[in-house]
Amino acid sequence: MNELNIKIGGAAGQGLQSAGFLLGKSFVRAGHFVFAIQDAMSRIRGGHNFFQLRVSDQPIAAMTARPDIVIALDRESVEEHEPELVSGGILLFDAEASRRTGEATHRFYVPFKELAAESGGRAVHANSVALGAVFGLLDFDLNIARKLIRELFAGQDAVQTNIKALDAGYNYARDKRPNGFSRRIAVIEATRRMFLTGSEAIALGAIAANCRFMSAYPMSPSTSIITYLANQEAQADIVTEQAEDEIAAVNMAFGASLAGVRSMTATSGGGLALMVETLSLLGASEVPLVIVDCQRPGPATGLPTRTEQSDLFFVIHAGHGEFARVVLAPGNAEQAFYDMVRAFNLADRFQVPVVVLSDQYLCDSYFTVDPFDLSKVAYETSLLATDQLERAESYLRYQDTDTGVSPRAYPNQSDHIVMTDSHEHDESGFMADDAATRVKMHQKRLRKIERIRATNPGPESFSQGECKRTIVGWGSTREILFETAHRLSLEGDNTAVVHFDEIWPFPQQAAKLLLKDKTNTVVVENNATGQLAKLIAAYTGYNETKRILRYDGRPFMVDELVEQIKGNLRP
Amino acid sequence: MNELNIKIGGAAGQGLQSAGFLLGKSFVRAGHFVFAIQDAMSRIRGGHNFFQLRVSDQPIAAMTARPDIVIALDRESVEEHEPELVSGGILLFDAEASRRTGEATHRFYVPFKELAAESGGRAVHANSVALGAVFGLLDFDLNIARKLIRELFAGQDAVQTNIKALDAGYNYARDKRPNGFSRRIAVIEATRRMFLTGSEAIALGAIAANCRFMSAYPMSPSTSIITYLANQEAQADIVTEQAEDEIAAVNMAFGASLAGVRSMTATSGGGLALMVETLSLLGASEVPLVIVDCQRPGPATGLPTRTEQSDLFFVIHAGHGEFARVVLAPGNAEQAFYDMVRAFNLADRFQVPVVVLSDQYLCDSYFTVDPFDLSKVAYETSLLATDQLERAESYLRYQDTDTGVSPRAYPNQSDHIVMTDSHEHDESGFMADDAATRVKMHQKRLRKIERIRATNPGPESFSQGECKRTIVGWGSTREILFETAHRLSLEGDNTAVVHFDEIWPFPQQAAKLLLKDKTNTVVVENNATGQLAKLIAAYTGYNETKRILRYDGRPFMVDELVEQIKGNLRP
Amino acid sequence: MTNGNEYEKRTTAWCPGCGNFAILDSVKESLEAMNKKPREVLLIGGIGQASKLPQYLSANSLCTLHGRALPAATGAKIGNTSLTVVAFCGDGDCYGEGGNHFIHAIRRNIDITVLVHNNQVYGLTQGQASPSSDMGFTTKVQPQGVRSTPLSGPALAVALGCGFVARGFAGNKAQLISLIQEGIRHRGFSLIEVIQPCPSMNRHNTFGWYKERIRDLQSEWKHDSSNRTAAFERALLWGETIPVGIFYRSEEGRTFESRIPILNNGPLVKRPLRRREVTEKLIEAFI
Amino acid sequence: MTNGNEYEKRTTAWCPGCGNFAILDSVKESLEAMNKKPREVLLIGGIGQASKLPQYLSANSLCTLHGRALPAATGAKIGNTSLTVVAFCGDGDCYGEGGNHFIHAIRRNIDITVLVHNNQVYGLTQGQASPSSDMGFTTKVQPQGVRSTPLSGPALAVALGCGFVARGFAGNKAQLISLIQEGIRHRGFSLIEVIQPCPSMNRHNTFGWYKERIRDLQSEWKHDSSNRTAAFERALLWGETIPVGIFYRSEEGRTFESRIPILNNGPLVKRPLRRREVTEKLIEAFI
Ligand SMILES: Cc1ncc(C[n+]2csc(CCOP(=O)(O)OP(=O)(O)O)c2C)c(N)n1
Ligand SMILES: Cc1ncc(C[n+]2csc(CCOP(=O)(O)OP(=O)(O)O)c2C)c(N)n1
Ligand code: SF4
Ligand code: SF4
Ligand SMILES: [Mg+2]
Ligand SMILES: [Mg+2]
Repeated sequence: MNELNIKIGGAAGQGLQSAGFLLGKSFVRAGHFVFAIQDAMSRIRGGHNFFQLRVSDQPIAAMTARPDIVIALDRESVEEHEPELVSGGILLFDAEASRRTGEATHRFYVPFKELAAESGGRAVHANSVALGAVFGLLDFDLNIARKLIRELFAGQDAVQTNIKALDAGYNYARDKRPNGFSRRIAVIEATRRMFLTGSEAIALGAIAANCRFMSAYPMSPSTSIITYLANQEAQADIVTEQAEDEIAAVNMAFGASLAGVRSMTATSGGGLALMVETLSLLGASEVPLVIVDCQRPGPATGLPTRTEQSDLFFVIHAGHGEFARVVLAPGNAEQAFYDMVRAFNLADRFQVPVVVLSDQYLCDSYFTVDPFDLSKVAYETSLLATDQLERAESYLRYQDTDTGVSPRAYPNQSDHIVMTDSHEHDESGFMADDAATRVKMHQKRLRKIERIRATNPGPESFSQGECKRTIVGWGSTREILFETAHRLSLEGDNTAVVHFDEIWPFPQQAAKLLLKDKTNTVVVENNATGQLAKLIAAYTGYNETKRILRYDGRPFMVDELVEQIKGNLRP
Repeated sequence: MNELNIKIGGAAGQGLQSAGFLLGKSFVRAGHFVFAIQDAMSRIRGGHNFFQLRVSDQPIAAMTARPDIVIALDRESVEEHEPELVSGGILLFDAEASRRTGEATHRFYVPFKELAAESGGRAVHANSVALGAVFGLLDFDLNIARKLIRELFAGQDAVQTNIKALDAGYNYARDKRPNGFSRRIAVIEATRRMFLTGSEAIALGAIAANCRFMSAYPMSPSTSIITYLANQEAQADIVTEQAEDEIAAVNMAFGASLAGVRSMTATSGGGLALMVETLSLLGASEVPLVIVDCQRPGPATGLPTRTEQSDLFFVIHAGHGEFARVVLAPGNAEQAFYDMVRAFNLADRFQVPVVVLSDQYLCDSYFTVDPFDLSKVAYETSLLATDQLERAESYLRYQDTDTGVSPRAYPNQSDHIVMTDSHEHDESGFMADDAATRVKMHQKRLRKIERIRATNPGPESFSQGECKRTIVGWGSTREILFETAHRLSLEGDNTAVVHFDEIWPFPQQAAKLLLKDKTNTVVVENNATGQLAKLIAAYTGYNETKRILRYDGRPFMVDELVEQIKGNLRP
Repeated sequence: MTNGNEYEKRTTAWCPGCGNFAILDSVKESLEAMNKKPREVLLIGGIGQASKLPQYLSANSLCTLHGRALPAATGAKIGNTSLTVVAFCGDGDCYGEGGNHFIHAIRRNIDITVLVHNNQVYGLTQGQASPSSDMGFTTKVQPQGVRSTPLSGPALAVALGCGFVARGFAGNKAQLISLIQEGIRHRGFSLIEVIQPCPSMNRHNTFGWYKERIRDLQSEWKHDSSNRTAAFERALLWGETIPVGIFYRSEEGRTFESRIPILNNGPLVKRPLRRREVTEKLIEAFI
Repeated sequence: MTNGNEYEKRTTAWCPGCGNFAILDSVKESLEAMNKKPREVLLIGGIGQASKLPQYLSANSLCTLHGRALPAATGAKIGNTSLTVVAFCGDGDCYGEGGNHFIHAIRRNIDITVLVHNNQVYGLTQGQASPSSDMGFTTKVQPQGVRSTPLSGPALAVALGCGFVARGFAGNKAQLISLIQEGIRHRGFSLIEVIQPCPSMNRHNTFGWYKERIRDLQSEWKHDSSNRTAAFERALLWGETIPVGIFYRSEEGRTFESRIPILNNGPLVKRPLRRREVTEKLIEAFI
């Protein structure tokens, strides 16, 4: 495996994301796999942010801690990230960006701003110069990046300025290339892979699933989902609406779903907290809905731009009273896409709310994936066919059935009227207060839980050969776990992985079976209390002992996790 | 034990509650123990409601199913409740109230309306006639009721009309007393016991605990708490405010608490759902608060006037992110009172939210209890003494300490300013974003969990002799469990009880110890999924098998539960 | 349940003498007069006495959460623009718990009609103050009397630029029926506040109390309903006189739906299932 | 942390050129001019760029949840009436997420002062429309432009009977300082909307855009701030001209605090711990 880790540091407003994106996508177009994370403070200008890419000729979707190349767009980035460089790594910096203009071989001075100015750009074009310099340093085919810039800024003046700045950086780096640095990135082959974030995958999944309405209230890190969809209204024939608050957001989506339209909302934990009453309403009214919770560190406002997996227990139990729900926790962009389809199908088939748990790490990270396979996308519904409904003598919205699922119709689908209700009600949807109806209808609704569980494929499990250790996780850490296990196994330390995606209703039997004779089990979670570990203990009786928990708002790094598991690094 | 079960049935608006209250309190004044439940539909007039009292010469606080006396204020009550009568029981009814004016010996016709009219009252005074008739039938000293009416309606015209109607009913019953009925209620002794509802006990507890502010939004069955306190504003030196919604309610209480004043709110599950974001805020900001959740059957609007214990998992896990909280679930009016005091003390000592779980059954039921013992009421706080604070050189609102609890001060308490924050923050309360501060402060807050658990007295356990069976429950079912066990034990079927009041942080060790060698364990809950049973399984590994669950919105009846446990009655 | 071709009324859980009966009748008669079939109509309530209305008339109905009728109505209308959506809220439901939605639903100007049954009290929860309760009104929870200024829903609506702002009275069915029809006909958000005496829980603002004070905007003030300032001033009147009629009407504002190009192609719910090409195209953009 | 006797400003996380700096300065100068000690002052923000202000001035502070500054401020004031409570909200914070509290806090007329930093955009979340964004304003989430009518906070406040309704401009510190002082002095709820250019996220309503349009109520219209109707009409003006100054002022409304008899005995927080007698008396009533 040939790989390179590049970190671009700078202040908010310096265009880290577009630089990082360009860099990554150029390598992807050249046949490489790129995984990238974004690290930002909660501010619009200033502060210290970074964008970090890992480029490999093998499929990867997790990060390692230490960069081979640091591009420092400001002084703070030099101070923060120079010490992180691997030996043999290199720092690209502007004199202005640092007081230390030393002669150390790992330092490569590139006059970002000066070159930007020379090529007719402004300070913000410093990032294009820096990009060019990296490409130059790596002897990478610049035409790929040039083409990309032309596509991205099609028809805008920015094309020329950016390309000029890019070229300037490139030429400078080729000319002044430092001796010590010999790494190169070659063009492998022209491949057709997607380079996209988890949020984009989620949004695409919704479109593929025939979602036609999304309402949301802005909240990091979820806003990128409605942002994407709002920009595809015409193309994707979908309506998006920014609501006045999260309560309105979820209730609008509820209203549209009731009207027969697949609908969704997305938010973060704090916004989800405001949707809890409506979650319970979805349970009572049996209106399907998909809610995406993009987790960030809590409690309360917490660290608004950072990552955490701490809403698991919350979403499993949120809402007063008892009702069925599904919780999915995709492990990467690909799973995010297919899970959204599955979420809409499950919501629709079982007439329940489905919560998809993402987090800042999954939402904001860039993945390299094969184009999504639309032949795998099915459309499963409990909506009655209109002709069937028209032929029916009568219609009961909440008909008691073996499965607990009643035939669904929407208003004005036929002459049959449709009653939807938040009270306890009879089969037709009239409020009811007597004990017998209550028991019947409550049982009907709760019966769905076991039916849903039966469709749960169970946790994913991977092992090769005899394994002395199993690492277990859920949601966005999937790729970290897999690569960690892979690395350990390569070192002869065979490690199995168990990963939970469809986590609720908890796949009790499958989990028990998988874990029952595992001895050395390590649960890895991005939270402080070990929620999955507790869930496993609660539902399988399996009380594994080791937990590696990270709750500083930052994602796990594969190399660090390997060391932690080997016991060499304190978590 | 000499006891009598009386059921008053009628429509909303017929004054069932005041009749039942008068009846009950009269017996309490005469030295009896009275427990009463209220069963109402969600409407203001009409429908079918009942008020049921159990009167005993021994302490009781649970209900039995079948009445000895039914007072039917309308026809529906005859139809509903006549069949429930025990053999030897009696039905008091007005001819108008029933088509069946048969001659059966258990039927006692009393012309409620006619007598009311004769005594100068209106239709609503029929209930006073009915009351009088019951007293007459039971040969009870009418002066007690007369005195009570004078106290209750002091200075109003209602006094005379009611007393006249009462007398008329009394005389009628004494004159026409049916032969078959021989039950009497005598005056035992003049005792000083309280006759009050769970809600009143909760409100009184808040006052005893020095609560000075309550904001709430009306929601059954919680409204009675603010209703009581609003009427004591001047006497109890407390401010109450009806908020525009539950979010405002909890945030006002939060603001007042931050200002240094003990504060609370109360709601039901649906309202609590709207407070969830603020629950998390309380976790982050470490502002103490007491929130009472008066449960009712969900999901959503559910059965708004009925009872359920289905918010346990919800309140334990509500809120995004991870933080400490306490959940108390009092088992009767007395525990409700002392638990409120404990709730305020725990909230204040640990600077955490405390949720007190009540339900419609506990809130609306009347209990007979000895006057609360105020010598048991302590005041425990983490607020710094003002003089100490004034002498301090500096003040850090979120100072990192061994216990996780920081010294608390309120704005304008001294020259030291006080910063409160919902973001991750440093010890002084400044927003912070770096990993080290995050980890330090998060650990500080989470450290409180074990400290709180250490103060948890654990579940209450009762057994006598060798027990082959243990019944387990939480919250409002306490008295039902105890009396059920007592009855079984009397039958030679020795039964132990384990009851959870302080249920979160879960008293893991204590529960394990208590349950470890129990064999035949039955968990009894007013919900459909067995939440306590699951909690026990999760935290003790103890997977008891039997569950008796009731989720038709009605409370357990002791006699029925006994039969269910013996296996004679299907749950 | 019922066949969606004629309206049936159902047994209610309201108190005898409640103003809601007249409102229910007026709604039924209005819909019938407009030849709206029950299948085309979606009646939405929050939670409260007023909000039970949808259950009492055989049309498509939703009883949702307290305060949340308007966002649900908005979503439903977006989902299926072929529906005539009418919401029924209490004063607590709409101005209290749902106050924020009230503001923003008006801003959106989506084509729905909202009846706010204003009984100046929380009926279903047995008589607490509502946002429109008179200052000083005493209840069990406000034993010293209400200490906040009552709000005027119509005045707020005028301030927010609502294109149809009216007030009716449960004691005047003829006018109410005409207001409801005009409201439904108005393209965009229509607010009709209905004065609804609650004999059980509000003994202060009784039928007689209202009757004495109610004045018709037209006959009393020769009100020009195109004059926003006049509408504002009269919407604030309360006490000695209580104006009823149309405060403000303007057909100028474009509806929310009309601003969403894709909604011109008919109801969203009728869109064929054709996602593959769309998704493929979007996927392409990521390559 | 800091000793509560003088105000220190702290390093902010705002962008260069942000209108918030002038507001921060104005608040500091106003409080100093009024001789309010930091210990007596409680600054409350929701969440947003505006709402970070309390962290940047050394007084008692609370940064609470998005949209919830007003109920927290209300509770804090009830808890301790000796505090001067000033809230800082964004337009999204106060008119969007917190819209319902805005309405009802005004109805209560509790003695707090609220500054709404109106930049017509969601700043902190990187530029979505706010409830006061101009119709048609394009953002990443509104690429076709805003499709709802913007609301006027001051017009709503006038409709709700707020006793002090003003608008300032971050580009006119002198006036802003005077408005803040008047707002704090006003007994009851005071609303001061502050036009606050956001150069980073709102490129449409720039400093220059505002500057051109802003007109002083006094000098331009000879506005009589005791005239509620005139206040309403001018509070609705937006576009060609944007009025600043005091729209409406009335000292007639009694404050919420003054209606609560027990608050006459000083701050609740200072009440001695003397519950035993009280509780005993209440217990007696149940016997
Ligand atoms: C979230 C929530 N809070 C509170 C309630 C309790 N509740 C039911 S109806 C109602 C208010 C009723 O008043 P209004 O809206 O004026 O309707 P009315 O009964 O007077 O017609 C309240 C507070 C609820 N159902 N849900
Ligand atoms: C419940 C909740 N929803 C959403 C957010 C995300 N959020 C933070 S600030 C903000 C809006 C910022 O706009 P505004 O209130 O106008 O303040 P500004 O930043 O423009 O000063 C939002 C939506 C949040 N923190 N909490
Ligand atoms: S309580 Fe009032 S509003 Fe409710 S049904 Fe009775 S009279 Fe009508
Ligand atoms: S984004 Fe706008 S409001 Fe926020 S700090 Fe920057 S300029 Fe100011
Ligand atoms: Mg009402
Ligand atoms: Mg803003």
